[in-house]
Amino acid sequence: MAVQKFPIAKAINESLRTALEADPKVLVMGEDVGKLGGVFRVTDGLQKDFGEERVIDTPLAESGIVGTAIGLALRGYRPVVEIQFDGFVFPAYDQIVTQLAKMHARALGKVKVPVVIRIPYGGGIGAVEHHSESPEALFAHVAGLKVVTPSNASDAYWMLQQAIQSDDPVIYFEPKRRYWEKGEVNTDAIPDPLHKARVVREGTDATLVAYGPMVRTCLEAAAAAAEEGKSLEVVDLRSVSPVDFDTVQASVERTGRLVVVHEAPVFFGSGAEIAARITERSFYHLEAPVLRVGGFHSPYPPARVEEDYLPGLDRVLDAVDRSLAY
Amino acid sequence: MAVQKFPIAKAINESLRTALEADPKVLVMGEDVGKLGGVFRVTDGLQKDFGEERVIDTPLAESGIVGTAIGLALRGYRPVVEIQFDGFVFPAYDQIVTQLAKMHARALGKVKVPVVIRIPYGGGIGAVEHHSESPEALFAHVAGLKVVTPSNASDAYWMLQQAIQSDDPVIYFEPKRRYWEKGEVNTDAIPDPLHKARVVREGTDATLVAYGPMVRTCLEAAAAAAEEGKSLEVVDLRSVSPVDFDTVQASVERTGRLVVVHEAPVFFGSGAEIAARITERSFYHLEAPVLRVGGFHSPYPPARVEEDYLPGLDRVLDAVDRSLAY
Amino acid sequence: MTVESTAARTPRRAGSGGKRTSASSKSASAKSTAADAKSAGTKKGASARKAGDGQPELVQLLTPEGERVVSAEYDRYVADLTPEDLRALYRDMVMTRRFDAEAVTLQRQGELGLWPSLLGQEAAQVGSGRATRQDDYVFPTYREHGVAWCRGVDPTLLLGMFRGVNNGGWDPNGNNFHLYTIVIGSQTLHATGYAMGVAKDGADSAVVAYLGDGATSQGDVAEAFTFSAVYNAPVVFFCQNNQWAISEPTEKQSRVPLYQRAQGYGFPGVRVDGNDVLACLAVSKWALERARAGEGPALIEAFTYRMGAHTTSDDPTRYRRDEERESWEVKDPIKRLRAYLEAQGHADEAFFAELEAESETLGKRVRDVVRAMPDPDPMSIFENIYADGHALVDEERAQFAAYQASFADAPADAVAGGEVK
Amino acid sequence: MTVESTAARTPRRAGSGGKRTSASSKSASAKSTAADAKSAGTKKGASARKAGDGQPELVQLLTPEGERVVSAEYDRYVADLTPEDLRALYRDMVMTRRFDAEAVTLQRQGELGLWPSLLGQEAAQVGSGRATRQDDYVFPTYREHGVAWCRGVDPTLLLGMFRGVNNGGWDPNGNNFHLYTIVIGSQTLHATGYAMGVAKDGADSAVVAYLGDGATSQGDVAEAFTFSAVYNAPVVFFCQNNQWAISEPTEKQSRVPLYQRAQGYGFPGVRVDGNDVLACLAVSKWALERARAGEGPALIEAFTYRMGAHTTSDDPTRYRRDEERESWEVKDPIKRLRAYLEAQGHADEAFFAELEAESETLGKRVRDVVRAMPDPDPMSIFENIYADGHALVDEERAQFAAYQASFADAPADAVAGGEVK
Ligand SMILES: Cc1ncc(C[n+]2csc(CCOP(=O)(O)OP(=O)(O)O)c2C)c(N)n1
Ligand SMILES: Cc1ncc(C[n+]2csc(CCOP(=O)(O)OP(=O)(O)O)c2C)c(N)n1
Ligand SMILES: [Mg+2]
Ligand SMILES: [Mg+2]
Repeated sequence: MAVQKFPIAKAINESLRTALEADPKVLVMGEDVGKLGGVFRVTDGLQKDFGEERVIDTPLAESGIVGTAIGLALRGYRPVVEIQFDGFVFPAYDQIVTQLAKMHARALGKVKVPVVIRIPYGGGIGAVEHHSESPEALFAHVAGLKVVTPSNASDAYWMLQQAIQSDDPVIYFEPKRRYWEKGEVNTDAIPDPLHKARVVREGTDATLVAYGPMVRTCLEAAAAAAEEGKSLEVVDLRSVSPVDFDTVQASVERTGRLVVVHEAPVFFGSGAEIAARITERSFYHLEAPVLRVGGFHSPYPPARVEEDYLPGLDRVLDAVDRSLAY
Repeated sequence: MAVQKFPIAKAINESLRTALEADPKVLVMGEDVGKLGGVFRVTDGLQKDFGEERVIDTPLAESGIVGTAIGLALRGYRPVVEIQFDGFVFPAYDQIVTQLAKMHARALGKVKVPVVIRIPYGGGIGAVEHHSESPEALFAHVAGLKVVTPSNASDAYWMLQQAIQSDDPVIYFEPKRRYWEKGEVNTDAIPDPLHKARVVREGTDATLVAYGPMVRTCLEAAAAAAEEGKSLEVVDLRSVSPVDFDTVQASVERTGRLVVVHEAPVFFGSGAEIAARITERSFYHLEAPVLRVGGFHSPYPPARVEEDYLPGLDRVLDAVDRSLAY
Repeated sequence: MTVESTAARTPRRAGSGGKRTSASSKSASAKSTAADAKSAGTKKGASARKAGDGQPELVQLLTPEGERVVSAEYDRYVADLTPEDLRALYRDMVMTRRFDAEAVTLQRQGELGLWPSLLGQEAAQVGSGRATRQDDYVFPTYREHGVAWCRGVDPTLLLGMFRGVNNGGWDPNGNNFHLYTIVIGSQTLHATGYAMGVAKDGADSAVVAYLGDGATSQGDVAEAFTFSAVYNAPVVFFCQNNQWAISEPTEKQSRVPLYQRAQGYGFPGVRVDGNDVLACLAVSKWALERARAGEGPALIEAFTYRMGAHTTSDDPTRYRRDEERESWEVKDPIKRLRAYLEAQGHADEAFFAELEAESETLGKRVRDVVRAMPDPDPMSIFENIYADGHALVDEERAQFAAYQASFADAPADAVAGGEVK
Repeated sequence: MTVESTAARTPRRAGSGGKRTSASSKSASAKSTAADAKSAGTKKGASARKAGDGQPELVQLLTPEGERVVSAEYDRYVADLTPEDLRALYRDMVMTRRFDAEAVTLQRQGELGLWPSLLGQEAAQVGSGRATRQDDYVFPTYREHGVAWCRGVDPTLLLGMFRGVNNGGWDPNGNNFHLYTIVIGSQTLHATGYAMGVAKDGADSAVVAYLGDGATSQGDVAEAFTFSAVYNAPVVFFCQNNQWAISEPTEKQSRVPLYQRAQGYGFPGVRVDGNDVLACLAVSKWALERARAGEGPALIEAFTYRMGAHTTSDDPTRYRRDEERESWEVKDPIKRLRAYLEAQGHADEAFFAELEAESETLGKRVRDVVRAMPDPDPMSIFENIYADGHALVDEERAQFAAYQASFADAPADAVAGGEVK
């Protein structure tokens, strides 16, 4: 049965299952991914079906998880590593940045290190500290890594397939607050390329660029704007490294205006890179400066004020209004 | 004797000495900072004069160094930590990002964590891998940290004094390839504020913004451009978090053009943030998009090609020409 | 139990389908090496008991039935406890458990977002917490509600972060009790650094770093062991081995008992019955006195059990058997001390009844305080990020204030969208 | 030597000006604990020698004078060595030293940017390197030139990264010898992961992770110990304790001998005379055979000495005394084996003369190859960053090519500026 409706979490689970079935070299490893099926149940049932040698509960040590995954990849395995929450990837940061990202280049291409690192990310789930962060910029800046993030079930399924098939290390950010949103997954489809952005709503007055959890927010904003008579185009970026600037540029050159939206802090965030590059590419097309909507330069705040911190429909539309005012 | 001519490395040494003398709570700690005086001799003689209890050779463990420095700061000390080279800060990244940066906020202001982390950074010294990187963007994105970098001996001295006096964690990046460049240090002067940018050369046709090792490169570029009849203004940013956008904006609104230069990779680098924000602030003043000159999206290359990788006078002037061509 | 035979119990390669000899048929050569490690680092004495099931010895002063065991080594640390002291320990455990239960309820009622229960670990926490002096400093994980209680931290302050109104709601220096730390293991380095500072000051305070069994795998904890040993820092690592790190049993972290980790770093490790408040108190006092006396760090493994879920978000039925929990019921730390108090005639019905009432009062107070806890002002997002200020924060604060104000100015129907986000 | 007394040798608090009791006057209580750790994990046997100066026992098969020591435990691992094998080991060490010396010279001449000399560590590297089988896999630090030699890696390939023409110039899978790793300790996790993979494959290969004494402090190494123990991975941690981590002596990393670290993780640790190639070979074979047999990891501490500077950039006169180096001269690994070969009549003058000539030939070849090593094409900056390509890299490559081409087009005087940058 090729087309099914899955929540994003289940689509990822299915994708892992498909990969484990298709290639005996694929491994799933991380804290609590086995019997428990992960704290979000994303790996539910996998250890039961594929055994402890393929779906591995690891010691509580993120550097060790990524470091041993590198070694396993050098031996010919394709480990898919889970980091339990965004805020817990940092103990592994050294292994990711100085080893995983650079090993292929260091070996002049003679070795490949196809490790996928799955990270549930972003806020909006009322969690305690370290459980709601969006650290994608800290990986995108680093050459040797690819950074992607799906916004819907179909992409969740297919982009993970593609990430696992890629011979490069891929950081796969999962929009955890959208885990339970359902969407159709066609497991027979021919998916878009992994790093291609997608226009998910067409419009003429301004472009919204978002990825992961903010795509839905932007679609809602565009719907609200439509009621006010404004036509917003929404681009789902899908890949943060590389960024598909061509698709963004084409959209901006149609609409003349761009607002980039992400949960991560604005300062040194993805929006800065997109703004800088699109301004360079489309200088004469822009009617207004590229505006950015995102987190503040603060630690992720306590849950009871996260709705004020997170970009919502209003802050997006406020930026659209400011853009249109130029 | 208030005014002396020091190489940058010696200015830092003097600044540490002054701080150790002035405040018994100041500590210097790191790998090889004691008897050896550090691999660059920046801490030369300090252990001899202040003893092993104040100038501490630590075990070879960066997370441990920063983590214990946090504990010492909680006890009332003001540790000045040395990371031996830019590429070796990543094992400490978790402690810096999840603990050092956030502890003041986490405690609702009830504790202060005045740790300074000194990191010799940047390339151009013909070194092996991991010894030539510029990771400042990876710290600037993180709220709770301050990120500064001097370009000359006087700033090296004074900015370190200010960093040590600050009650906030400060990442102090030292332009290692400029360590031996001399400049006057007036230890009686009243220094500029730590986070203030400085116009180091006035000009009218375009603004160059740089910091750390690239300031000299930009001054050389400006001198070369002057011979071609182009008048470039050069701004030494000095602080990467916060960025003194006011000073940059004022300059750009005079010249109408901006080129940002840094050694770090352009993608998701400081230049992106500066370009995005200045474009937003000065949209109607810009005659050309903000252009960026920096490292490529590649690992820092082997020493024998680093001159091709590093922004040099030519690449800066190439960007200036492209800017002027708009 | 030797190092080797512990390892042999759980051959890891067996399941790999490989053609190797299994770990249980090791060569004589390996044996001769590992066998030397036999019970290395164990504290021995009359009080050392087998924990059953091939587990190594642990220090015990009170049996599960509440009988006092004589210990040549550790009795001295509890010798001066008066009946009043014993009742106070009992009270600490009861109050802590009551508080914890209230927090679990409050979470179920939606007043808290999450709660990590300490149920079952009261003795480990009260015993070690009461061993500390006022000038000592404690670095907890996120589960040390009982230690917080002993340090004098108002328990209602612990709830703020789990309600989502702050990320740490008390002044660490108020009671020398640091904020809860969520990133596993990182606080052990803070504790070590703090202890290095204590030593530099020439003070004779000590520091306690709490950690879990899972935490022992983190590189930070190993680095804390290294730094504390090299600088001979007055820090006690108090590891509550509650057998589980979320869904992972201790065998996923180590193939030998955790207390043995210490010896390879050059300081002693002791396993203590973590459900025996007297033993935990005694062993903690021993370690703290060593630290004060300049003898450096020690590792205590309090062998206990997480009776509840990892947190209120967790469902332990997915990964562990009920019988396991039941086997620990009989070792309950509170029952055990009560049996002793009653047998010794140290406490009467009136005491228990009064305590019951007192604990109910605490429960009510906690309930009332939590329910009245206001949400933070959104503008607080911009506070305390920096001690010395930061231009960007000022700019964003001002922008956000203006943005907020724009809603106040707007006509009512325009504001409606604000609720959607 | 007990754990405790080693620690007591170096009281850390003494210098702190505190009012504490120094570590050397510990309480009886602490003593009883730590004393149990006495020589835990040490391999004992006739071959175990005192290293002098209160150091613990180490495995030795050949004395500094070249006398063969009988070892009940380890003789079997070298029993089948023929005189030819012994000469081959000798040749390995001589060739390695010659190569190393040439590299130092080339650095002085400006042909290399840096060189980390292995002088003094030839026995540790050749002994362990020759213990490996072809299908084993080796994860070196940046100093394992002797191991590379044994693995069959062309030594000239090692020089590329130190000349600055690449960051690793050989195919790791060509000789199952991974690239040099500079970030201290990180390769121990790669080795562990690789070994986990070997076990999954059901293969009977083993993996060797090299590390230095300084590296033992890194969290990554501790995590490698944990993972290898928990998964019973066939990995041997071969730590060359050359007494120094740049300017820091081993006491800055640990207050007990490093090999003892292993037991707290549940696998054996052995200290071997790192200047005795036979002992290093034997102990490595023992550990590798264990690993192959499914008995999991082991830690070998090869007690040796870094006779040269840390690297050619380093000036050891700033932090250590000449006499220390001199005291190690007499323990030289090459002299020692030569004495044995001569005493046994296993090698004659012709052999030594021929080897001398052969090593000179190597020196010359290295010189010639290095001098002829071309600088990389600047466009290589954009190669091999990704296996599957990356749009931004393609864009930057194209831009840079156009930029480079712009100089070619420009008139000669405009190009001049290009040399300034
Ligand atoms: C660095 C890091 N990784 C993962 C987590 C998620 N996590 C929270 S608690 C926990 C288990 C901790 O187990 P243990 O140390 O035994 O303490 P316990 O919860 O049993 O008290 C995990 C994996 C975390 N908080 N920090
Ligand atoms: C993470 C990290 N920190 C610091 C350094 C700088 N550094 C290079 S070698 C070295 C000392 C290593 O000592 P040891 O492990 O004993 O190995 P040896 O050099 O003696 O062979 C240091 C501190 C590094 N390479 N990596
Ligand atoms: Mg636990
Ligand atoms: Mg060394």
